[in-house]
Amino acid sequence: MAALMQNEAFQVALWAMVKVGIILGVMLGVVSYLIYAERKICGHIQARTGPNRVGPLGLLQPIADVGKLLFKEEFIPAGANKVVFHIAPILAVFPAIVTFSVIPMGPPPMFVVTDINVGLLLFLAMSSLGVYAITLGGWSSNNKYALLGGLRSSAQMISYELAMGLSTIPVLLRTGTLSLSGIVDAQAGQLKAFDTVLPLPNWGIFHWYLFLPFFIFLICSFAETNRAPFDLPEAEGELVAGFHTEYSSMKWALFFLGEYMNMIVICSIMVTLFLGGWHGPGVDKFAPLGLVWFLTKLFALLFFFIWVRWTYPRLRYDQLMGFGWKVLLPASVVNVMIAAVWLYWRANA
Amino acid sequence: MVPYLFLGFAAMLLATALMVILHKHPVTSALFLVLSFSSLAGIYLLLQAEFVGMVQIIVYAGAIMVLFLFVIMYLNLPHDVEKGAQIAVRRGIGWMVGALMLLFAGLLAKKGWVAGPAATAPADLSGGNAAAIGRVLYSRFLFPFEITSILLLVAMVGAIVMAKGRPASPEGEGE
Amino acid sequence: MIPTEWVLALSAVLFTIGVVGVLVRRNALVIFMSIELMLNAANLAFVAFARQQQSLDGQIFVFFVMTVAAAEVAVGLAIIVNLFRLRETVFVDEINLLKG
Amino acid sequence: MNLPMLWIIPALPLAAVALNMLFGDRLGKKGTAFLACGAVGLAFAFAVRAVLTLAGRSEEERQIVETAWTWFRVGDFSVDVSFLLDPLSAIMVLVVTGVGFLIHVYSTGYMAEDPSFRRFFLYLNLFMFAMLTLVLADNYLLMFVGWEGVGLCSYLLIGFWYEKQSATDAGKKAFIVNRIGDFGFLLGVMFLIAWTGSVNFERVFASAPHLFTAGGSIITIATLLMFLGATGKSAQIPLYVWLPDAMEGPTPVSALIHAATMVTAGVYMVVRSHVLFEMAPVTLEVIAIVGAATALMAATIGLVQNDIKRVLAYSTVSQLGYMFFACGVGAFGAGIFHVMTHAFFKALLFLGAGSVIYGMHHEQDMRKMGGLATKMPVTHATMLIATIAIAGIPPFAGFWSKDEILAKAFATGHYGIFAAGLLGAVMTAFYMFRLYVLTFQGKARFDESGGHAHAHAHAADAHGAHAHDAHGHAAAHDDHGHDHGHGGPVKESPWNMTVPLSVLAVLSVIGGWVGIGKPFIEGESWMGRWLEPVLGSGPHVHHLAVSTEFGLMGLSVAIAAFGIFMAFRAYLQQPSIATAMHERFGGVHRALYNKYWVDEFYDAIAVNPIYQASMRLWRFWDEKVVDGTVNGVGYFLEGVSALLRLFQTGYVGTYALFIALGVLALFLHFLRS
Repeated sequence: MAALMQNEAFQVALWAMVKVGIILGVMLGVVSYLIYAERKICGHIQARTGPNRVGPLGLLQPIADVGKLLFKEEFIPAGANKVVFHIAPILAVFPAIVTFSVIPMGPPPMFVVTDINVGLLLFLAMSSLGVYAITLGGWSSNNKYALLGGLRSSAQMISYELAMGLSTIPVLLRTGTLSLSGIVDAQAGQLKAFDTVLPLPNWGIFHWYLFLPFFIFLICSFAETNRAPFDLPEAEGELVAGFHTEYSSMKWALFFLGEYMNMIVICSIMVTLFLGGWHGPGVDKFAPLGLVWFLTKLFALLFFFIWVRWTYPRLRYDQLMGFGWKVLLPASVVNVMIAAVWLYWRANA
Repeated sequence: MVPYLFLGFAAMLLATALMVILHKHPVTSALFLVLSFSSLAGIYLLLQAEFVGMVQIIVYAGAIMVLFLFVIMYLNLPHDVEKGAQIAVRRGIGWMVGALMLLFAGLLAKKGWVAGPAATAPADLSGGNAAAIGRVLYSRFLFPFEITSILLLVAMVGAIVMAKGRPASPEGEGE
Repeated sequence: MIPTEWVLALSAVLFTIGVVGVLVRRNALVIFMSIELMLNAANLAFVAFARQQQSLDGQIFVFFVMTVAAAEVAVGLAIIVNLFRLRETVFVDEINLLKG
Repeated sequence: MNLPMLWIIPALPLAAVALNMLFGDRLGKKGTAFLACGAVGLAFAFAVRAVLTLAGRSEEERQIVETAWTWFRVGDFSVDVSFLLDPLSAIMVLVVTGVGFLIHVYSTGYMAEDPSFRRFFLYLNLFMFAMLTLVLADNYLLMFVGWEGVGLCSYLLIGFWYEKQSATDAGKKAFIVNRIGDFGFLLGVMFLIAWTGSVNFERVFASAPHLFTAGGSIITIATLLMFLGATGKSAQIPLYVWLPDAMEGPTPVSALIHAATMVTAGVYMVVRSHVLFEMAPVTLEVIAIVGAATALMAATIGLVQNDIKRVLAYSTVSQLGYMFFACGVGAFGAGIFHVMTHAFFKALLFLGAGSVIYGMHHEQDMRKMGGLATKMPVTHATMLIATIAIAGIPPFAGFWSKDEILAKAFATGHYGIFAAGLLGAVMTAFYMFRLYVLTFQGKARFDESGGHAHAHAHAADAHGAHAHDAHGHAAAHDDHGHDHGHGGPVKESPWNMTVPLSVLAVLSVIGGWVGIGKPFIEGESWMGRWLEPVLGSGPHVHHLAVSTEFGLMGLSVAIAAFGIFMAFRAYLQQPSIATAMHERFGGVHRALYNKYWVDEFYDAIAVNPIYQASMRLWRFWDEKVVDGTVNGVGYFLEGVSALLRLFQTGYVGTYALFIALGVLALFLHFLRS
């Protein structure tokens, strides 16, 4: 046993396990309070107070919700494909959790679970797997609203994945690495323009050719997480509740969990790619400050997500597809070219 | 540790691949295929081909198999009914051919038909697997790469043309 | 370090599974999937050799094979959909218009 | 180095062809005309620039070779697409582009009302491209490309009014007759390839003296074959029959292709290959005799023809005969000189004739003309100049070149040929002035009020002649709602026709002065000096005494004057003479009028037998043997496929199984080895 403890590989694995456990636990808490935050913010946006009955300021509301969901009746519709019906909610959560393993949440090695050199690709791969949960969930329910919702959502996700992937390419062009840690490292320090140090951090978003990609990425994130104004798969007015119409109890909760986890993941990626990751004042002196900075940026973005959801109306389906294919995709392609030419010129100037 | 991981992935790969061809429902087959592609991606990672492994998931699991699922759902296919003497004969022949193939492959392997000596001069791997692949792809394989893009364009046009179907003819054929 | 022979054996078995799938199944979609299995078996061999030869050419080939596979699937599925519209079946033994 | 860009000269007309094909329907007539003329005009400008570059060099360096690309390469044998500009091709390229440009301009007027205006200029530009390729080629194969190209365009343009049976027949005749010559030319080139291993002029000429014995059989056969090609293209006995019929084409075509440029390609080829021909005295002898015979025979036929264009056609054949016997007696420079002057005045004659035909509303029979001198003053004046030029009166162009040919023939001791040339000259003067008198002098033999009899006894040079036949005169009149309506009064042609006429008239006067030589100035003529780098110092002839030179000149002027006098006498002052002559020599007249029945003779000995034999071959060989074999193969394959069809189940699974079995078989093979 002692020998095992001495084994370096085992230690790495063990530490990774510990980190994964912490992340999982924290994540569940974060998600439940994210839901609370959403309801609270929504309430204030709509000039209400939001949940305020359970506990002080309604802070215990999430726990009550979880309890309710756990004790609800599991309902499986007749004619449903049972296996797939069970697998789908799991698939909704799994990719988000996997992606978290490569996100650097603070200075290494403490705050990084693992740093593989194709981290960004892993994120893209996992987000492309997100389609399965919705498609399969919609299909296996044997319900036409669910099926339509599922198909809509997968078409939407596939479409916006392209623009999202393309909008990351200028970042890669600048940093020259697929590793997320590498990308964060490339954003350290102050911004320089033609050898002049500017009073701005060297974040991706402050490079002019990464500004448009950031917005494209942001818009695509809304679509990828099926949030307003792109929440067509769950458009209540048209499709009842979309792909999870037939889901109830914990399976429904898993879908819900998956949605919010995806939101957290995608915001983390955005922070990593464009907002300097965990970099911020004082990190070099006190490493855990990196985690604070990271979470600050993350929560700011999450707030923005919620804010947008309760502000904008939903798009029509053809508008959604048209916007994705005819505006975002060409814009990101053009931006890739401009960035490539610019960087090539800078490199050779 | 790596060999055990490899064996695990290999076992999963073969099991899921077998399920693909054995299971009677196309959707299940497709899902098993996704799984087997994912385990294949794991094997690629173990073989120091990280880029290929990730692309394997993005392309196969993220795009190709979604397309398969779409089509299966669109056609609303039920369980395959595989009964009757003819199909039994088919199945017999098929498995026999498969067994023979494996047997022959094993015999060839016994004759020393296996991987030759390892290369002495390793490729330039600086900057990681993806960067190295990029260097080769955009220099030595630039022309095939461009041709591939044309192939994709052609396939896209072909798929769209076929999916649109023929305009309804006066006799009411087609749609 | 995994011996190349192991990977090749795995590739051979995977390929054989693909062959058997093509031969025993009559659902065009499953046949298609089996073909994908075979392509992936070839890819696996490519990657194995690439590692053994310390050369990236094998991985480049995998890249091209994937491209071809994607194109093939797009067109092939369109064909199957059209076929289904026309004949109401995806079973290849019910499609024999080209019988000599 | 300032390259003259030779390739652009033929490329310009080709580009015009392409543009015309692609966008011609949007250009309209004006645009098409501008495009076509502009391309040729630009080509002329480039040609002038190139020739000036050439002239700016010292004599030894007067040769520009420009290789565009390697056409093909087979083992050691390679052919380049490359262009050669030396003094010889310089003259040709200037004549072709210059005269070609004038004729293009002229055509915009002449063809103005033709519905196929665009097609006409398309063919015309294509012809220019082919002709320029021919003269600028630096090897025989590329030359052959141009050679075939001009043949094709000639065919297309002769049959331009394809609604007319006679035009299509004439086109086919020209094409087929030319094929015989082309075959000879190709064989000759193959001989050269076989013995010298190259088609490049420079290399062939450089190696020829080492490879062939002078006067040997191989070089004789090769040159004779090449001369056969020349007889086809340049309308010499025995292949001249196509040229008179080619007059079915539009008149500008006759001027450009069948007078000024294409028909001289044969002469150009012979002169270009003079190194080879000089090594084959027998061939030269043959050329001289054929040329003289052609000159004489065509002249006699020309005496009695009534169609204005046919007279000119026979005159062309006859003049080409002069060029060839010049080559035959070794006076290659004189031949090229005559090519040039002939291009000027014969183009002018044709264009003038076209102007007359245009003014006369597509009447070509000279018996129905007359007295046009006052009605068409410009046409009359320019035609008169050309007629004098061809008759050989100094100082007009034709005199100098014809006289040089005759003098060279005399100087080299070919007295018989010289005599034939003189005889031809007197006849030339006679029939040309007969044409002139019948057309322009005397009383008008048509209804001057404008009700010109529209009885086309022979198919006239008229676009849409069939339309006239079909709808009658009134309908046709409506079809052509323009100021030169059929039946309007005879009047002068528009400016775009008369200006080229005038330019050519000037050239017909002064064009010959570059060749003024021995008796007037010291040393060689300017022309001779210019051509010297290509042709060498000419045949070794003992120079004639000045007195002899002047004597010869006087003789030729005298007989020309005699011919002119006779023409005026017989056709203007006392028409009875002509009638009396017809009656007196009825048999001869009939023979001449019917062109010695050569066409009928060819029909009898070649065309009909081939036709009959082909019919038999079709019935027996094609239907029985070839078809039988083909069908037999078909039946056999059908039987085999009936067997193979058993494998073609139509089930994709079966095919997959076969593939798998094939893989297994491969495995077995590898296992055994």
